[in-house]
Amino acid sequence: MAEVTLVEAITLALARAMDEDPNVVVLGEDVGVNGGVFRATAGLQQRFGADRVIDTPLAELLISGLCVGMATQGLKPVGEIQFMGFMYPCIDQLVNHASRIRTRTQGRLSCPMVLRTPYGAGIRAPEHHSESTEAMLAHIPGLRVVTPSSPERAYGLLLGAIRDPDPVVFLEPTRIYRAAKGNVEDDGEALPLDVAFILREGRDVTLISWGAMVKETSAAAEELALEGIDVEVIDLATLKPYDEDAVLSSVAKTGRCVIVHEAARTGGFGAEIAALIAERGLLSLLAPVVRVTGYDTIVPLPRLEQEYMPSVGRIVAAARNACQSG
Amino acid sequence: MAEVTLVEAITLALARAMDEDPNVVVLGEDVGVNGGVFRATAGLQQRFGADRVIDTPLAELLISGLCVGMATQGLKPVGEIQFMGFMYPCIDQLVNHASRIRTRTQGRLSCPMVLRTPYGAGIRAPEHHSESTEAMLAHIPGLRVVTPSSPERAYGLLLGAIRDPDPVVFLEPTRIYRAAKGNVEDDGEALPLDVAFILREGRDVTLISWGAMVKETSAAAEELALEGIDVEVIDLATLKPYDEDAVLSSVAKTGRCVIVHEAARTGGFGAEIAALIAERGLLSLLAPVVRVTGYDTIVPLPRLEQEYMPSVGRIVAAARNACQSG
Amino acid sequence: MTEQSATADQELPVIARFEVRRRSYLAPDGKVLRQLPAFAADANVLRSLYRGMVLTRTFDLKAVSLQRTGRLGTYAVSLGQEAVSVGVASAMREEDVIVPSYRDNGALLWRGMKMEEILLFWGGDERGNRSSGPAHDLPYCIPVGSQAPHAAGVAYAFFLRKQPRVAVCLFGDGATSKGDVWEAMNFAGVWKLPVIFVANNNQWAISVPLKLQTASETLAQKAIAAGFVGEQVDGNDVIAVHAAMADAIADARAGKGPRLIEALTYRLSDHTTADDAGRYRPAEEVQARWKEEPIARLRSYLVSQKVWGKSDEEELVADCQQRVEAAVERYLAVGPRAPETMFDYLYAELPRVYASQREELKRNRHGRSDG
Amino acid sequence: MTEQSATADQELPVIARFEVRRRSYLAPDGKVLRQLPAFAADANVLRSLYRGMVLTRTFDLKAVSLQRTGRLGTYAVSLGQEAVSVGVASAMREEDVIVPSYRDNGALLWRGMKMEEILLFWGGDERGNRSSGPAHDLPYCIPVGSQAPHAAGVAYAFFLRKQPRVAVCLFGDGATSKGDVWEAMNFAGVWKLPVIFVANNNQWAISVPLKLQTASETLAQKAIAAGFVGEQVDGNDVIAVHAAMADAIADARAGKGPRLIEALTYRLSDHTTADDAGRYRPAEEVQARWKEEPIARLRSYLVSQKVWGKSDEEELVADCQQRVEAAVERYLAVGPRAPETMFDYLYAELPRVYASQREELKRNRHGRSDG
Ligand SMILES: Cc1ncc(C[n+]2csc(CCOP(=O)(O)OP(=O)(O)O)c2C)c(N)n1
Ligand SMILES: Cc1ncc(C[n+]2csc(CCOP(=O)(O)OP(=O)(O)O)c2C)c(N)n1
Ligand SMILES: [Mg+2]
Ligand SMILES: [Mg+2]
Repeated sequence: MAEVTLVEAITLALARAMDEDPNVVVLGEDVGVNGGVFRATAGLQQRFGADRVIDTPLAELLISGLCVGMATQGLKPVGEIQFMGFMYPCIDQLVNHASRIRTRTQGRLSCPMVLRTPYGAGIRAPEHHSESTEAMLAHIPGLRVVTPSSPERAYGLLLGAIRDPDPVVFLEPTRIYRAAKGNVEDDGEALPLDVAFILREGRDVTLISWGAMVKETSAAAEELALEGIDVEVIDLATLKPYDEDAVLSSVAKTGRCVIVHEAARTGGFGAEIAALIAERGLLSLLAPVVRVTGYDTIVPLPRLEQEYMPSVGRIVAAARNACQSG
Repeated sequence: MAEVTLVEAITLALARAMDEDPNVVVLGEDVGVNGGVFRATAGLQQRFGADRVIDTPLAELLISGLCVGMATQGLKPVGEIQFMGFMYPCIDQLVNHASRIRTRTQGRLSCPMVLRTPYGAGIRAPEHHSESTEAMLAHIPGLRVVTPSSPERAYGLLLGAIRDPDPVVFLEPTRIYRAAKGNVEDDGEALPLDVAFILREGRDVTLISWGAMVKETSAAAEELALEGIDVEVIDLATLKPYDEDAVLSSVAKTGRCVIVHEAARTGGFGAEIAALIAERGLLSLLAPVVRVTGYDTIVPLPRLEQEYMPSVGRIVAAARNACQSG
Repeated sequence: MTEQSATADQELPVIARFEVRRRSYLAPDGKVLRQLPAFAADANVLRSLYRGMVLTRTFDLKAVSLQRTGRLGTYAVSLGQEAVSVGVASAMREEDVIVPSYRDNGALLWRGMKMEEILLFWGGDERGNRSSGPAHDLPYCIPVGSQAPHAAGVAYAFFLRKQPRVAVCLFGDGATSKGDVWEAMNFAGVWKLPVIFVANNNQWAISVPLKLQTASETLAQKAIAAGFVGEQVDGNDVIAVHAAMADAIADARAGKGPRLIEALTYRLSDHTTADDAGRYRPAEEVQARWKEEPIARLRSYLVSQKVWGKSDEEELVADCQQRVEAAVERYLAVGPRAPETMFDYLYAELPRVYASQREELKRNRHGRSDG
Repeated sequence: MTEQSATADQELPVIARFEVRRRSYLAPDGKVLRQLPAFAADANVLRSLYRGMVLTRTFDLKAVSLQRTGRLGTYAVSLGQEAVSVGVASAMREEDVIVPSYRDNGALLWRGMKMEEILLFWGGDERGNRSSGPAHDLPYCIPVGSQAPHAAGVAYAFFLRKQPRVAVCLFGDGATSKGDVWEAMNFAGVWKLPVIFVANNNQWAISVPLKLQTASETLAQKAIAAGFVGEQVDGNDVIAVHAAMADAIADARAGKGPRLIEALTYRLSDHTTADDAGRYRPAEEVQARWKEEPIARLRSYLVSQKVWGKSDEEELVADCQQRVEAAVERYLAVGPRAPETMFDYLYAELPRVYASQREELKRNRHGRSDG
């Protein structure tokens, strides 16, 4: 039991998975000798060899397509896309192949692959390094989309994703790669996919978030507590398929819901959650559902990045409002 | 004033645009001599030459990337992607370039391009020919996503899209390419983008749809009328940016809303509309918002295609329910 | 600053040279052009290749007529390209993996996929892809070129496991314009993977002729960019296709790396049953190409060698007809699928949240209010 | 069936031959290897190329120190590759269009982009890309290789309008693995477009060495796959780069179609300020490469020709220092942007629905409750 950062927890899970299953291979740009631009694969090539920790040519479509081909033959490829902004060339392979091979062959072949990528803004990086377009992926039937918000969940969910028999896109919150620390037991215990984590129980209002924004969302809960507002905080963790029951039962209890994500508002995944509530949780609603999100514009370069991101202040204000109305 | 099909209206608009502006070029696979696999560009190459109606190599990423480059130099490229299922390789160019060039250069360069593609199921075609993933595109800031539901709107909206100074993805409902007929005045009059069309006014319930599903939605309205239910039918037409006011004012009037789209339910664009209502129309709601959509699975091959698509029956039932509850 | 003419280039030292070779044994009339490969001495081998091509054509033409009469969906026939399908598949071993496009019917038949399964798939039913062929083979791929990275991934699995197996990827001339194919070939070159890329150059991509597809004189030379050998073969000479594939596969199996085989042939049919080539292609061009088609060519040779005769031909034709008809009957007899089965292979186990959608389909099964 | 050995190939007739040539004029020590191109007779031309390279390096190194002291974001220096940037840009005309990657600082400086503008962009402010360079030039492109199709599109616009203009696209060795580059080159070949593709082969893609990037002996030969000429130049010899580009651009302008120029050089620095090359690259390798770097090389030649001396050098260094410092001051003096401006260039006109979001940003401008 050691205190590790979120990115170190990723490395632990990868090493554990490669150690327990010879079919697991890691591939991507700079994942080998360099150990990944964020060090997520540090030491893996030295330990498992250049054939299982593959430095690929610079081609994201290739990385995802290789994963599909490998997976059909029983390997369990874990591809790394250096930043989510460079993942778009993989969408064709994800939509047209990875998510469908099982259906297309009616179970004859399957696609047990994981595609990892750091995502989200807040690290003062150049253009395209701050993407958070998880909603595009969470719309794809046959896929799983998972994102951790702590070292513990990073370790357990990544193990779960690698062991899962179907394709998983694993989104790693860049902003808290090192900022988030926690005690991780490297015991090979996976966490379940498809279920949300209730990080804090409360009666007055439900705050739903995932990935790096769980940090601001939890901070907002603390601040609201001081005002005597009892907040329930849900980390959705798996966006596709997501835990509808957790959302509905929490809102049934609180009657108020604030959804927080850093992606652009329109068509973001927060819309799906709000829609679910409008369809099946309406009668328990005491106040309008609120989305606190990134703005509907291009994520600005570092100088304005902070203004773009949902702040603790915006979340607190939204929750406070929700609690006043109704 | 002649009666034409929806695809013929597209051809009329393309010819008109090319005729009035020498900067307009059409490019894509088989758009030239063959006039497009759906005949949407029939006769254009004979009339405007092989340099302005370009048969490209088989490469969708290329088609979208060429459009971006051409557009930065003042051409107004209209690219055709043969089916939406082959548009995924264009997403990188749409997200990382087309939608951002104006922002990236702070107005020095712009990207007046249109990317057309037939979309939707129901034509008994092979796999990948029935995609309806408009929600992925409607999440992209800086982009416009437009889809017509009649020959008149196809003509007017496509002209509007081509004249628009920013990038537009123009989704053409394959299923009604020939089924939809209407009288189109080839007068060069564009229809406004960003605004919804109220196809039918009503007091009891709002039905919102776009593209081919407007057909079933309107048929449902007829059926409901017979039962004395007074339906308002909205064709959203532009999904990004969409006409929030039209949605909210209609729901403020009816208090009931059914959203219909053929795309998979989870994370479909219907979620965004339901979310808007849950946020800003909640108090006027008399019944839960309902989404009548395709199922959260891979669009099946033709044998089960019809079962996958929202039917008039499902829409009617949903609307009837909405009117009974509350 | 001054701009000079490019002729300067000619004075520069050459640092790398490349060449592309072409393989063909039989002339269109079946005459022998050069010493045949060893396997061709065995008449049984040649007869089996011939039977494979005839069965493919018989099946293809039947499929088209089924489509014309509304009993099949859009179908891509391989008319005139049977030597590619059969020459390629016949050079593979059962444990190898084929990564086909949508037009490789003959290859999948040779691999053991049943005719009724092929019909079922193109008839709009995923169950066809369960396939009686090798369970590890990949299914038909429709997004052009997108299967190439899969082939590289499959080959990587063989490389990693040190298995003497080869992946064979088929695609068309149009597909060579796609980045997918390029990225896959480049990777295969770096790792010397056991994968053979086969470019079925039928000279058309729907209505787009080769010269609008690429400026390269051959498709084979595209391998130079990936650092391995490309070879052009006469795609209407099944002996050449089989020989080229046998060589390439043997080398790949021996760890000598990938190869690109350009099989130069011609699409004698419309692109698919949904296409009308008359709109963009002169009938004369097609007529002329019929003289080169692969089946008559091999037959002429077999006959000239006295290893094939009128009775053999009649028997074969009758046999193919009968087998195809029987398969069609089995295809038409396949029962409908329950709507809710569209969820059955979405995931290994259907996530709880989608159970209700599956249930809804089950309920609606017989009573969709709009019929 | 039997599998034969690949040696059979050697008996097959050759149907196509290709070669790649290499251009270089100056040895690392500045000695002349072969007859120099005409323009090199003009000392003013060579001195201006020299000044361009020195200014680029002075600027790059200053940018790194700004980043190290927290006054600039991640920055990609072109240390050791100045001859590529300057040799390429100097062969272009104002009306031509450059389509750069993120590392072509020297080229953009030559094109007229101001140093403070470059710093502003890498300092995290889009306003830097307004650029004082030609308004039609494309901005820095960060997604590797994705700019190549843009260059083809730009060139197509010139072709369609019959303008004697050329698009010049720069990218790295890693980018040649991307399908984007491949698809763009293939299209340019088909239409004989006026576009020059420049592969800046600095032999590393972050930590990935060339041999893991591709198996092709040269990058120049990749043009063979697209049906046009590829040439390798010594990318540390600015005379060679300029000459090769001048020839290629002249041909393209004359309608003779595209060319691929591989400029073989070496990345003497870390990949970017965010990288530590020490993790994957031996210091000795880098040390050895310093002997080949382009600035000392040209200086040696100029000195040997007596057209450059100690005082010239001192003046130049002082001048560059002074210009860079002045630019840095202007950069640091640039005021902040109002948050709501993040909406100002999203569309030509901001759609009504987003007005409220812009307003919200304006309201929060000074009072974000969490500071
Ligand atoms: C990525 C993609 N784009 C477009 C299509 C539509 N389409 C189907 S086949 C075809 C032409 C393919 O030509 P080629 O690669 O030469 O193969 P052939 O059909 O001639 O065997 C096109 C454009 C597709 N299936 N996939
Ligand atoms: C599509 C894409 N993938 C990954 C990255 C991250 N990245 C930035 S530069 C780089 C290496 C590029 O190498 P090369 O093309 O040789 O250019 P160089 O940096 O050496 O000039 C990578 C992987 C990116 N910017 N774009
Ligand atoms: Mg073809
Ligand atoms: Mg490089």
